[in-house]
Amino acid sequence: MREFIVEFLQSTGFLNISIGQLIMLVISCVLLYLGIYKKYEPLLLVPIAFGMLLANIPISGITDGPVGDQPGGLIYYLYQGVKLGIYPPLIFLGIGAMTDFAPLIANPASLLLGAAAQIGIFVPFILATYLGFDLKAAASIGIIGGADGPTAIFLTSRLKPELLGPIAIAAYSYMALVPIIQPPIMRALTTPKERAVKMAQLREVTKTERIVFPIGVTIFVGLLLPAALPLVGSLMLGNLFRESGVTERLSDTAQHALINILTIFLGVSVGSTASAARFLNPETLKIIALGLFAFSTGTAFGVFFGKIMYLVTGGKVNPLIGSAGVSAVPMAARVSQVVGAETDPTNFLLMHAMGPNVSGVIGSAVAAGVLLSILG
Amino acid sequence: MREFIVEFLQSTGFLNISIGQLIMLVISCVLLYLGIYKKYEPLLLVPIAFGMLLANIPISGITDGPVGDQPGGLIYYLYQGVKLGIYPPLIFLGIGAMTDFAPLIANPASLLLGAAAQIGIFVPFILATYLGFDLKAAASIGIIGGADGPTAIFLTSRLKPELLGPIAIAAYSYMALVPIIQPPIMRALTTPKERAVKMAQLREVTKTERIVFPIGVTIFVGLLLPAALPLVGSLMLGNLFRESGVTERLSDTAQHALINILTIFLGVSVGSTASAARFLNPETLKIIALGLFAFSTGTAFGVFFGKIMYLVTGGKVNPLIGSAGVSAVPMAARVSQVVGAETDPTNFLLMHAMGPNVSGVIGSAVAAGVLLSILG
Amino acid sequence: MREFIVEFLQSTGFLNISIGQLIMLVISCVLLYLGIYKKYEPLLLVPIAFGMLLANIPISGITDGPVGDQPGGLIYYLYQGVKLGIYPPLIFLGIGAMTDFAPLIANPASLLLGAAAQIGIFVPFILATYLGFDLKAAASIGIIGGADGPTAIFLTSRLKPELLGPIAIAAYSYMALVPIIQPPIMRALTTPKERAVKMAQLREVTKTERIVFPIGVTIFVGLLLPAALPLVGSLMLGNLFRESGVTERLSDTAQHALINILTIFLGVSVGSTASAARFLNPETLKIIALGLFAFSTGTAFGVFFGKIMYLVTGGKVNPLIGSAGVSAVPMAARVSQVVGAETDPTNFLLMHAMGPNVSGVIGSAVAAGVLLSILG
Amino acid sequence: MNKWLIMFAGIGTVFVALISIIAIIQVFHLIFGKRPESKKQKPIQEPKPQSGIPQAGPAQAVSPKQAEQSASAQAKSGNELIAVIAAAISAASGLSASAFRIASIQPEGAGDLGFKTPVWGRIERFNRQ
Amino acid sequence: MNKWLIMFAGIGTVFVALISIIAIIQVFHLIFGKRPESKKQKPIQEPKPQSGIPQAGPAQAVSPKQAEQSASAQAKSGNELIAVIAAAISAASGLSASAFRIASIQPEGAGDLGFKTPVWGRIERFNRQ
Amino acid sequence: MNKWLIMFAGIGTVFVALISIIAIIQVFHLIFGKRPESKKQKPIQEPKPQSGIPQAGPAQAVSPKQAEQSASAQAKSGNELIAVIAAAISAASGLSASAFRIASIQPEGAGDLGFKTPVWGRIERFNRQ
Ligand code: NA
Ligand code: NA
Ligand code: NA
Repeated sequence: MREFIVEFLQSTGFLNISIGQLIMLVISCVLLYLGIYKKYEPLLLVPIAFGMLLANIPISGITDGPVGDQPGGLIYYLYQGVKLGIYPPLIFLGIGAMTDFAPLIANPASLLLGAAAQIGIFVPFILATYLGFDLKAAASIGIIGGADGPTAIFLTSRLKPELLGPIAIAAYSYMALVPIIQPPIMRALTTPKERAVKMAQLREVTKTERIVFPIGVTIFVGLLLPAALPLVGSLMLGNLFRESGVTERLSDTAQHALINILTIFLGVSVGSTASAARFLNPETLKIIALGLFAFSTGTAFGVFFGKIMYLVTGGKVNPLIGSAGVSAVPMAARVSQVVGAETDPTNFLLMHAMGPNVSGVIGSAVAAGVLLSILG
Repeated sequence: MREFIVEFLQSTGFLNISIGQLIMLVISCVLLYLGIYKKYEPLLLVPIAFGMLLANIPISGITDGPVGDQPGGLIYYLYQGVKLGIYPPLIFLGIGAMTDFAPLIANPASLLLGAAAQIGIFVPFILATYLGFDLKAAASIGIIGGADGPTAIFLTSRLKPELLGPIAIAAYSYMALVPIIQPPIMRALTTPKERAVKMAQLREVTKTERIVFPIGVTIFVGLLLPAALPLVGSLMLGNLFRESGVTERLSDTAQHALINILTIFLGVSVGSTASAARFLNPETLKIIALGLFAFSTGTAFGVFFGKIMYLVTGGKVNPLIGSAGVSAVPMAARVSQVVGAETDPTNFLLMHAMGPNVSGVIGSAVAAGVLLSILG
Repeated sequence: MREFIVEFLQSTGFLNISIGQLIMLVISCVLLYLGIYKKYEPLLLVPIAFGMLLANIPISGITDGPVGDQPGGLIYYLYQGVKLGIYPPLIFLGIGAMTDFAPLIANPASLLLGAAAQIGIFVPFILATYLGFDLKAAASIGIIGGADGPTAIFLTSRLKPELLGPIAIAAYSYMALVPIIQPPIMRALTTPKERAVKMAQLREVTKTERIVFPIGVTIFVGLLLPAALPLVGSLMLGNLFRESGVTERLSDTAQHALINILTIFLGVSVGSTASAARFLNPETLKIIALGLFAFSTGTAFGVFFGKIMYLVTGGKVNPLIGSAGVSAVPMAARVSQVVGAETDPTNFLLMHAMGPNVSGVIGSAVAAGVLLSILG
Repeated sequence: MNKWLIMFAGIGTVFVALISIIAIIQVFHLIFGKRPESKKQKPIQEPKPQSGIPQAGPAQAVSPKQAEQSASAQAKSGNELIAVIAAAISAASGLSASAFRIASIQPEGAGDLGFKTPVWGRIERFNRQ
Repeated sequence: MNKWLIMFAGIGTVFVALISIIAIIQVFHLIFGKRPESKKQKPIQEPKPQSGIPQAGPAQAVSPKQAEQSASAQAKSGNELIAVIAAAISAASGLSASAFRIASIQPEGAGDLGFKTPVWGRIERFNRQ
Repeated sequence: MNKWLIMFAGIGTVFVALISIIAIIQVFHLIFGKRPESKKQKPIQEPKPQSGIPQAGPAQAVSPKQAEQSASAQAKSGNELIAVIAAAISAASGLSASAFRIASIQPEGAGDLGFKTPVWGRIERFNRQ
């Protein structure tokens, strides 16, 4: 009997847990706190943090693959959808069905701002290589600057799956922190006069334009950059379901049941990659620092291009909408709105900022396609 | 640098696209136009056409299988549900939960009309063999006459997967064109006197009859034709969820989230089989011609049996309800209603036509079972 | 031609069906009757019975695995989610999102009753070994006493999958029969004075307590018993989605689309394991008898511990709430309420019984974890 | 197989199958079709009032007669389950049913239990609204 | 590949892609943008009234003109489908289109059919509510 | 393992586990249970008013005090995130935390930012209704 109790205790997690795992459990709880009480992207941070928690409980086998006849653990199977690149495009399908591209179609110049902000992917990429990361890791880190969760997870799962945990956590955390990260940069780079610019009302967009847009973008981007097709094509198919007006059933399911199911599976399995051994090393800190740098760089380049457009158009474009080009939809667009309202409370920039904002989603998917086709 | 640009251009789709793929992109756009603006079965035609578009963008690898460590493309994984015969029965589960068999139970003689219209599967089958198709291809082409998408896809995916694209497109297009294809045939084969017949009101159906019907049909058809069990059993399980009154949750999910998710996956992956090489050959034209012939034959035999029933019952059955036996639920039943109303605007045939209409669904599932058990 | 008809008849189920399969079809119909008309857990009994029906139609191949190029049958693929242990934890995710643990948090002593009632798992386990079952089979039979479907299916699918059919049917049937099985035992073991005890109102539970509860339980139970983590962790993640207040989308989908889809798949595939050969043997009767014994034992121990608590607290605990510790949520809690109201119609025990009731869910998941870690 | 044979076999099977379903419907109509009101209405009306029972509420007022009916119905079906499975197994295994007969699962006192509450699906049960 | 080259290639491609989308939007705006009311409103308003058609109801009153328009529109697109695919195949296979031309799928009588009913999605169709 | 040992181990573990949960609940109750109103109400009420913020609307009127609180709360947690992970890594890797300390992610100006807008989930954000 006594022997049995000893044996039992040895089979529990209490005697098997490492310091690292204990620390990871604490980090999971902090992330849950940030998700639930600070509302940092809770729809993803809560599943990610819980997946992290589950994966750091020792000897449960919940992330182990099958051995012989013995089936694998639950999260091992859920993770296959990440590993095979299935979840992120299907989540993009739902995001496409939720996205209104009209502000972009009405003001296509927004796309320049969405492109400029993606420089915040490539500068940190270079920096990361100098900090000792190999090219694949550096690209995965750079994509944090895309400020787009599914894109970051898609690229990282293909190039450097062992970094999935810290990269996903950094991406979603900084997306949540956009209201803190962006405004000082925006203020520092603009003059009060620039910030006070009121932009002309957006033109109307016809239903046909809304319908042909996703088709045209899919064909063109697909031809230019075939590696971006899974993400861009899915995003645009979802948007076509939304805009066609004849597939409401599909649009509705893509926006609700499908995306929610996959968000749970994606979150838990991405979180589960953050085992103590992988997460608790200096590289994670570097990733977190580089992620912040990426968001800041993207913001700065977005605003900087906004200033160029301000000059070129003779003052018709408010440079503050440039920062929305990083993506982080729609938080970054709201930041443009709020910072603009500081200077002039009657200035409504939100709709103007939505154009760069959704451009940034396309931009980072294209950037992921480039990196994938060169390094994948 | 210059070298790089050349290399980059060579990696884009622009320099790799074939004439055939270009043509397929145009066809995809035409199908999207028909789905969205002409409302040809948009819930399936839009995903099918988009899948076709995605598959014909060169070197994206979106339909490629895994190679070594490299995972496969998105549509490769979605396609497994078609290849393994999983999606069509589960879609039938949802269709069963949406279908009301009461008009059939109230007037079981409808089943004769549903059977007769399936002759439109077998006559084109014979014709197809004379046009150079092998038996499996001919059976897959014949099933277009079943006027039932999931059944056609289920059978074709088992017998002749390389024809999935044209067969699915033909089946759904003609289902959408039923209001154009059927009426002239119906008018040609009937006299005004026959078309003016008003049918007696349908008897009431008890709740118990509605509940035992799906169970009885599953057991009987399953025993008679085991190969039809996946389709018929799923259809009837869905119907049992609907009629039992105690499983509303399951009925609701089968009719919405489940069927919509699978419709997206099915549509995109079926469409993706229509690569230029497979689609752009004279066989596709033959399939399209044979499909039209199949719909017309089915309509004619349905009406012809309606005339027999008119004679046998001494004029109590309006032969116009026979054409609804092809399936194409509920469009074909509406065609019966409208053509009947031409002769006498006070004649309401719709409910009477729903009996043959849902019989046609069972009939084509049985026909698929026969063909599968002989040729599969 | 005649030859063909003979051959055809030989290919039908009519000439291939065994007596056993015929009997199984009758049993399926009886179970459907019980599910639909007697409302025995219809959400699971209807799919289980239909799966049984489908699996007992001969030569349909619907449960057969793939052979060479030929794909497997529909239910073969659906069954993988049971075999790999995927469905039960994900169903627990939905159940967690539906469960309110506040009555338990408000009165943690309930957990003792939930623990005591699980003795009804281990006593039948011993008895089963004496009736000739091996340890794995005995453990699978004992878990029927856990009165919790997904837990029973999870454990049995890992230890003794060939008994899945009878064990799942027994578990769900007795859960439905709790209002008949429990009251006589409850009355026999308690005095009218005990049954008349009115319990003090439950204290309020703060939102923070509701949020930290699932996290704390996951970490602690996971560390104590790593094998219980898939079930307990999923249950608690679902509950966290519910209580966090920031992930309503995920909670909603876990409670509806996801759990309903998986319930259909689980039910049909569990039912399909009840082939004639496996089901129609004396062991099934023994399992049914042992299952009843398990429910009764669990009830008795729950009430017995309730009596101890009555004594220890000086009459503040009504022993009738002990029977709710078996789980069978929320039916067993209602039984406590109704039996209590027999003695004193103004006595409202329901909320007090919910505490032991949900404790029983955790208790049987822990018991499954122990059995799995020792025997798995 | 010859293509013409396939055609005739196919058409024939479709007709045989669908004509048989006609027969099944007719038989079911005889057995389960509309009969004097009392019988028919039952399954349809039964669920309605029950679904109105508050899940977390106090004991509902149940007239003793209703209660007894319902309880004995459930008791009977409890017996049915065992009886059917026992009979089935004995038929299949060639042993006499009595060899395995177990104590009735219907305890004596259940007749006066007073249950009207339906047996809810396990999943539904958890739903607190 | 050199990291700096990757960076410039990446930034360049993003700009090329997004600037091209600007061009696409401009072209689409020229073709599909707002023109005199009649054209623009059509696709938006069309679905609305149609969704109100009772699925199991009697024939709807349809003004003859509306009906003809709708029917001929459908007829035309029936032809389009064949025409486009036939042209496509002949282009791809190098054969003349007429070699495969099949009888028009537009039967003579269809022009006066009187359909206003839209072509519903197959799945939607089953839904009786 | 002996079957009796399994039984006792099983029952014992269930009791140990559930009794431990009692302890957990009690500890949590001490830490997170009902205390003077102000504290308790916060997490429950917080989400409500925020969900009413128009997603595509103009800047909301925010009292300066509220804004500052909220902004500094977010700022603080930004620091927390880094601090916790840095401490964790240094603990795990045996290096001093300062070796990796990075510039605070809390920029000076953020305190007067004026944000009341909650951080919405990425997915929710896209939803325009
Ligand atoms: Na971006
Ligand atoms: Na048909
Ligand atoms: Na239990």
